[in-house]
Amino acid sequence: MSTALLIEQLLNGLQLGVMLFLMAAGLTLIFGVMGLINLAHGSLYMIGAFACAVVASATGSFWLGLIASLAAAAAAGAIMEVVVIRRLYDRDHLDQVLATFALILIFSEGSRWIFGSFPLYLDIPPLLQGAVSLPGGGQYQLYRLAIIAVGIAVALGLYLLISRTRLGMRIRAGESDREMIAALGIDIQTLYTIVFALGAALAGLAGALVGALQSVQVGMGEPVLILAFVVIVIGGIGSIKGALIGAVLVGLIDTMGRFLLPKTLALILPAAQAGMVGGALASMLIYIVMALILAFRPRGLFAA
Amino acid sequence: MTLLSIKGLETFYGASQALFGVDLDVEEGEVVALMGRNGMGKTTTINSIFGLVRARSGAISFASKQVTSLRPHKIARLGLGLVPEGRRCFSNLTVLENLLAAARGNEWTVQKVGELFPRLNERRDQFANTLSGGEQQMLAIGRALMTNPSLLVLDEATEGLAPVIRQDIWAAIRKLKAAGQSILVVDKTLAELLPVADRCFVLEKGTTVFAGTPEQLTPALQDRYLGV
Amino acid sequence: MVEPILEIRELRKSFGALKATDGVSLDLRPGEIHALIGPNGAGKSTLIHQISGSIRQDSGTIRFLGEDMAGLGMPERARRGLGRSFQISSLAPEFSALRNVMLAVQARQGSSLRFFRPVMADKSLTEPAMAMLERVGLAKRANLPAAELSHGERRQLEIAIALALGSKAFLFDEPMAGMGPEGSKALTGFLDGLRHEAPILLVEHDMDAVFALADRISVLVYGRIIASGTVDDIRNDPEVRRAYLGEAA
Amino acid sequence: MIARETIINLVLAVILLAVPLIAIAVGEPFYVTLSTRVAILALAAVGLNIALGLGGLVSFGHAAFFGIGGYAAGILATHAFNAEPMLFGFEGTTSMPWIWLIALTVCGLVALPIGAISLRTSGVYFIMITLAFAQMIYYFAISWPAYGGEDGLSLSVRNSFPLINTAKPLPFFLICYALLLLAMGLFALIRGSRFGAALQTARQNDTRLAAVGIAPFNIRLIAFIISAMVTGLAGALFADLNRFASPSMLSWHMSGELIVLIILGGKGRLFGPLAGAMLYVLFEYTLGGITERWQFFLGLILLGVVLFARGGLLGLLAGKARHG
Amino acid sequence: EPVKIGVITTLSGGGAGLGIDMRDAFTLAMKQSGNKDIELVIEDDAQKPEIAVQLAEKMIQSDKVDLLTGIIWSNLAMAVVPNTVAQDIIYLSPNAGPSALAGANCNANYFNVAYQNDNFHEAMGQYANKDYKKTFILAPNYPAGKDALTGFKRFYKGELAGEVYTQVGQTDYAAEIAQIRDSGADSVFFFLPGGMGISFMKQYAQSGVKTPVMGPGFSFDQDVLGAIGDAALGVKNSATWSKDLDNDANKKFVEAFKTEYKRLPSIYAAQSWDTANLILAALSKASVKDKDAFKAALKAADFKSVRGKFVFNNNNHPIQNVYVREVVKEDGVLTNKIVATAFEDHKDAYADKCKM
Ligand SMILES: Nc1ncnc2c1ncn2[C@@H]1O[C@H](COP(=O)(O)OP(=O)(O)OP(=O)(O)O)[C@@H](O)[C@H]1O
Ligand SMILES: Nc1ncnc2c1ncn2[C@@H]1O[C@H](COP(=O)(O)OP(=O)(O)OP(=O)(O)O)[C@@H](O)[C@H]1O
Ligand SMILES: CC(C)C[C@H](N)C(=O)O
Ligand SMILES: [Mg+2]
Ligand SMILES: [Mg+2]
Repeated sequence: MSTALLIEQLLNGLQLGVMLFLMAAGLTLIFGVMGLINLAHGSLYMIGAFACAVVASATGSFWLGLIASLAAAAAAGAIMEVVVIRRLYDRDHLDQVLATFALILIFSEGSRWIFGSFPLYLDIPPLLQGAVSLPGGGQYQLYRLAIIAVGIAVALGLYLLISRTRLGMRIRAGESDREMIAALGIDIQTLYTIVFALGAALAGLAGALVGALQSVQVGMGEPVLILAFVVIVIGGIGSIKGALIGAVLVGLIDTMGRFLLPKTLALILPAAQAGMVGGALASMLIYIVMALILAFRPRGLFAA
Repeated sequence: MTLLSIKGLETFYGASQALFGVDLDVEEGEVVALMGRNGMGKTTTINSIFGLVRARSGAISFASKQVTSLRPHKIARLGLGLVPEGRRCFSNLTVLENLLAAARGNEWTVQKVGELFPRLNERRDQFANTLSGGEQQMLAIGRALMTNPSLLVLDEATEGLAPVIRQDIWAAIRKLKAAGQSILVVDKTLAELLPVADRCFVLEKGTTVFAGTPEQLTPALQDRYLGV
Repeated sequence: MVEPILEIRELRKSFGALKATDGVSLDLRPGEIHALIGPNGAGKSTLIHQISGSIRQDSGTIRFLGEDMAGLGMPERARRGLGRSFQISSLAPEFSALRNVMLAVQARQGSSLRFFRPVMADKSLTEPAMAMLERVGLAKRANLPAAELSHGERRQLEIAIALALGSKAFLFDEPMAGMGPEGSKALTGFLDGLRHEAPILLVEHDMDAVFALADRISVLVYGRIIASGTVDDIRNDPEVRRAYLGEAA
Repeated sequence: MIARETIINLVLAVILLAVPLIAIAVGEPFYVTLSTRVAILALAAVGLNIALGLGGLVSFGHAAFFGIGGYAAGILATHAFNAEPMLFGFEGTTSMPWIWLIALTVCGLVALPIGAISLRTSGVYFIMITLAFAQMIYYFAISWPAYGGEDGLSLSVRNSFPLINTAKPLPFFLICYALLLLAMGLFALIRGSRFGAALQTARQNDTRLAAVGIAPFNIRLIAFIISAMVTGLAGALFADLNRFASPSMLSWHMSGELIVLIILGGKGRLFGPLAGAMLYVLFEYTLGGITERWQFFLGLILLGVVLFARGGLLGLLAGKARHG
Repeated sequence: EPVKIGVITTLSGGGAGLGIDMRDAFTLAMKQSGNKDIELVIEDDAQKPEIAVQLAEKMIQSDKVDLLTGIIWSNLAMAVVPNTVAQDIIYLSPNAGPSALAGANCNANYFNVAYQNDNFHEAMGQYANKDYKKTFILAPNYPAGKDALTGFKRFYKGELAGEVYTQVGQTDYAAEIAQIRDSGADSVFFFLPGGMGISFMKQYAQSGVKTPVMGPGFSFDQDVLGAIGDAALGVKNSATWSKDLDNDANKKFVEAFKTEYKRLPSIYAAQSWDTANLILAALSKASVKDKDAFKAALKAADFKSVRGKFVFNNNNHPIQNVYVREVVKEDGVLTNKIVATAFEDHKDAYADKCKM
C-alpha cells in the first residue's frame, strides 16, 4: 500500500465527513436547539438536489442551481415549520417522529409526482472539474476539496452564530424554556421559523453539492439521514463542534473500514471471502463505534 | 395612571376552572402585593396576564391596551417583566448569556444588574443549571430587569433565599420602588411584604376577596384569609 | 453519648475550581433535628445530594447506621433508610398524589418485581398511602394528578412520600419553601413530632422554623462549617450574623 | 357504568375476529390474510408498547427483535426441512410452539446486552443507540450469505401447530389472534402491577423512582427484555404468515412502522397497537388499491392524525388516558 | 371469462423507474394486441419483499389471477416465486433471475423471460479476455452482486487486480476509486444497479483515473444514462438487447414505445414487452385454465422476441445471444449501440442441475 493511497483515503474520509457535517449541522441545530426530531431533514436534502438539478439544466449554470437549492430548501423548511412543525414543539418526540415520517412520504411521493421516477442529471461545474495532484504522486478530485472547504466555512460560521451572537443565545434559551423566553418579549415563534429555514437551507446545500457527485433521485435523502443522526449523536446533540468532529470521525472510520478491513482479512481468508466478510463488517463498523461511544459517554463526545 | 387593570378574570386548565373572577389593578409607580393561601390562583393570575395561559373571560388591560388576545411576546413587549415561580432560568446558558438574551431597552445593563447582585458577577460564566437556588433567583430578577419593564412582576421571588439575601432583595425592591418602578409581587412572608406594599389584593379559591391598603388588612383578616 | 445514626467526615466535592463542600463533618443523632443553614450557594444541597447518593463525593466518608455508604447508589441508600425531599419538587406528574405515595409504600415493602397483582386493589398499598396524605393534609387532593397540584401542595406531597418510605433518617431540603404562613406553621408542628420517629437533617432558610425546631444548628459557608451549636449559640455568633442572618433573629 | 374506552376496545376486538369469519363465509380468503397481518403487527406493537408506552423507552430498534423472531422461524424450519443439523446437532423444527419458545429465548438473550448498554443513555440518545444496534444486525443479515443475505429466506411450508391445520388461513389467523389477546392481557396486568407502577414512574421521573429506593435501570431493563420477547414472537408469526423472512424485517423502516402503529392507535393504551394496526393496514390496503400515489395520501392522513387527533385513534374516540 | 394477469412491480420508492418502464411496456403490448379478454391487475410493491408477498397472496386469493409477473428485484422474486409456483400458479419473470431458482430449485410453473442473473456478467467476462489481463471487479455485497462477480470470473481468464464488495445503497465510491487507482489494473468491471451505478460513474469520471470501465447493461441503460451524463460515453456494457438490434419486432417495439411515452425504452421495457408477447402467443394456442397445455405453449416460446432468436432451456430460462454495447450519443441523447456479440445461444450455468 502506497502512502499516496493512504493520503487519498484520509482525504476521502475527511470529505465524506464534511459532507455528512453539512447535513448534520442543520439537523443538530433543529434537534438540539428546538428539541425536535426531524426525520424529514433528508427530504430537504433531496429538495436541494432537485432544485439544483432542475435550475442547472434549465439555465446551464450550476451556480444558479446552487442558489436555487438554498432558496428552495429554505422555503420548504419555512413552510414546513409554519404549517406543521410549530405545533409539535411541546409534544413528545414520538409525535414528532410520526409527523415528520409522514412528511417524508409526502415529500418523496410529491417529488415523484412532479419530477417523475427517473434520476435527474446534475454535474460538477466546469470550474471545479478534474483532479489536482497531491504531494507523493497521488491525485485528488478538485470538487471534493471544494466541499471540504465549504464544510469547514459553514462549521465556523455556525459556531460563531450560535455561541457568540444574541440571536444564538435566544435560540438556545428557547431550547431550555420556550414559554419563558416568550414571556421576556422575544418572538420565539418567528425565531424558530428562521432557524428551521436555516437548517433546511444547509440540508439543501448539502443535497445540491452532493447531488453533483451522485444520482439525484427520490429517496436519496434517507441513507444520509440515518448517518447524519449517527453523527450528531456521537458528537453530542446540539453541539456544532460535536457535529463536525462526529462527522469527520464517521467519515474516516467508514472510509478506512471499507478500505482496510477487507485487506486485513485477506491475510487470513481467500480474497473473495475477505471482500464479503470485510464489506459486511465495514458496513456495521460505524454503528459499532457509535454504540461503543454511547456506552462510555452516554451523551456523546461533546454533550452540550 | 392605571398601568394594569384586571376585571372579572376567569381561567381554566383544560376542563377545571382555576380562576372564578379576579379583579386587580396596579397604578403607575406603585407596589402591589398579591396574596393568598397555596393553590388559590396567584400564579394562574400572573400567567393569565402574560398570556401563558389563556383567559376564558374577563378583561386584562395593560397601559390601556387590551392584552387577552395578544401573543405572549407582544404582551411582554408592552413593558411587562416576569420573574416566574420556580425561577426558570435558561439552564443551558451562562449567567451572562441569560442576561444578554433578555436585554431590551437601555436603562438596565449587565453592569447595573451586577451592582444590584454582586454574586451574579462572580458567577458570570457559569451555566445557570449549576447555580445554587438563591443565585438562580437573583438571575431571574436580573433577567427581568434587563427587559426594562414598566411593570415588574415577581412571583415568589424570595422563596428559598438566605435571610441576608432576602434582605438584599427586599432592599432591591425598595430601591426599585424608590426609583419609581411599578411592581406586582407575590410573596409568602407578610412581615417583609406588607411594609413595602402600597396596596394588597387577596385571592381565595380564584376570586378576589380583599382589596385595600396593608393597614386595612387587619390581623383578623390576615388570619381569615392567610391563616396567620 | 448516643451513637450517631449518620456520620459524615471530611466530605469534599469540587466542581472545577469551585469547592462546593470543603471538608464537611457533621452527624445526626437519634431523636434530633439538626438544622443546616447557610447562604445561597454554600453547598447545602450539594451535601444532601452526596449523602443521598445522587452525587459522588471526591473524598471523605459517609456512614449511616454504622455502614459505609461508599459505592452505594441512590436507590440502595434509600432502601437502607435514608429518606429525602428535593429542593425543587420531584414527582411523577401523571400519577395522582395517592399513587405517588403508594410507590413509596411499595418500595418500602420490598420487591417491585411483581407483575400481576393490580396495585389499586391492593389495600396494603392504598391504605398506608392514604394515611400519609392525611398526615400532611393532602387527603382531599389524593386523586389529583401531581401536575395539577399547586406549588405548595407539591411540597406537601414530597414530605408525604418521604414519610411513607419509613426512613430511619430524613434529609429535607427546604421543605418550607413555597408554603404559605399557615402551611409553614403546620409543617413546623409536624416536623416537631416527626423527630421522634427518625432524626432529621433540615436545610432551611425559614429562620422562624429553624429556631423553633432545631436541637443543633450547623452553619455552612463556602463549603465549610463555620459554626455549630445550639440555637442561642448560633443566633449570637457574629460571624453567622454577618454571613447569613443579617438583621433577622 | 362501563367506560367508553372499554366498549371501543371490545368493538375493535370483535371486528378483528369477525372480518376473517365473514371473509371465509363469502369466499374472500384474502381478508383473512389481511386480518392476520393486522393481528401480528398489533402483537409486535403491543410488545414495543411495554417499553415505549409504559416505560417511555422509545426504542427505534425493535425491528431487530421482530427480525430475529422471523429468522428464528425461518432458520429452524429450513434446517428441519433440509435435515441439516445446526448447533449441537440440533435438527431444527417446524413445530410452532418450539419455534416460539426459541424465538422468545433468543430475543430475550439478545435484548439483555442491547438493553444493558442502551439504557445507560436516555432520550434521543436512547432512540439512536437502539437504532444503531438494529442497523448492525440488519447489515449483518444482509451480508451474511448462509441464510440468504439480502434475498432472505423462504419457508417452503408454514410451520405446524399440534391439532391445527396452519396451512389454512383461518386456523392460522386464530392462533395469531389468541396470542395477541394473550399479550394484551399481559400488558394490562403489567400496567396495573407494582412493576408497572415503578416502570411508569421511571418514564415520568426517574430521579423520583431512585429516591424511593427502586433502581430505574433494573426496572427498565426487565421491561425492555419482556418487550423485545413479545415483538420477537410476532416476528416468528410474521415469517410464518409470509412463509418468508428477510432483512427488511430488520430495517429501520420496520422499527418506524411499529412506532407509527402505536402513536396512530394511542400511546400507552391497551388497545392502542391494535387500533393503530387496523387503521394502518386499512389505509395501506385501500389507498394502495386506489392510487399509485398512495404513499402521498398516507402521509397526509398520518399528518392529520398527529396534528388533529392527539392521543391517536383511541384518544379521538375515548378521550384522554387516565392514570389512576 | 377474461384471463387475469397480476403484475407486481416497483412503482414507488427509489427503484420505481425500472418498474414503471416494465409496466408501461407491458400495458402497451397488451393494448396493441387488441386482445379484449385480458384483464390486468397492477400493484406497487414499493420494493419491499413483505408487500410483494402480500400482493401475491391478494392477487391469488382475491383477484384469482391466472398468471403472475412483473417483479424487478431478485430479493422480491425470492420472496414471491417459490410460494406462488407451489400453489400451482404460473409466474413469468420479466427481469430478476436469481441463481437459486435456475438450478435444483427450478419449477415447471416458473418461466424466466429475461435472463439468469449471471448472464450479462458472464458475457462481459468473456469479452474482457480480448483486451484485458488485469481487471478490478466490484459489486454490492448481496446475492445478486455475488452472482455477478461469480459470473464474470467464470469466463474471465486474466488476473484480478482486486475484488471489492460495496455496501448496498452506497452513494460514495471515493474509497473504492482510490483503490482502483492504486491497484495497477488495466480495466474495471462493476455491477452497481440503480443509483449506485450513477454515483460510481460520475465520481469515477472526475477522479482522474483513466482505467477503462465496463459492466453489465443495467448501469448503462436508458433509465440511468441521462443522469450519468457524458461520463458514460464509450463504456462497453453487456446486454441481451439493444435498441438498435436489427429485427422487425424490435423496430416495431422501439417505435411504439417512443410514440406512446416520448422516451426511449430500456432493457426492462424490452424484457417486459417480450413477456407480454410470450403470454399473448401462448394464449392464442391454449387456454390458461388448461395448465399443462398452457405451460407447453409458453415453453414453445412461439413469439417474435425483440431479442431475435429466443428459446427456453430445460430450466425455463432463455437460451439467447448476449451482446456487447457501447454508449454513444445520438441526436444529443445518450444511448447504446451493439459493437460485438459475446455469446451466441448462451445457456446459464445452472441448467444442468435442474431436473426438468
Ligand atoms: N397546570 C395545571 N393544570 C391544572 N390545574 C392547575 C395547574 N396549575 C395550577 N392548577 C390549579 O389551579 C389552582 C390555582 O393554582 P396556582 O398555581 O395559581 O396557585 P397559587 O396561588 O400560585 O399557589 P401557590 O402559593 O401554591 O403557588 C390550584 O387549584 C391548582 O391545583
Ligand atoms: N454541577 C455543578 N457544576 C458546577 N457548579 C455547581 C454544580 N452544582 C452546584 N454548583 C455550585 O456549587 C455551589 C453550591 O451549590 P448548592 O446547590 O449546594 O448550594 P445551596 O447551599 O444548596 O444553596 P441554596 O440555599 O441557594 O439552595 C453553588 O455555587 C453552585 O453554583
Ligand atoms: C435491476 C437488476 C439489476 C436487478 C437485479 N437482477 C437484482 O436482482 O437485484
Ligand atoms: Mg404560585
Ligand atoms: Mg439548595
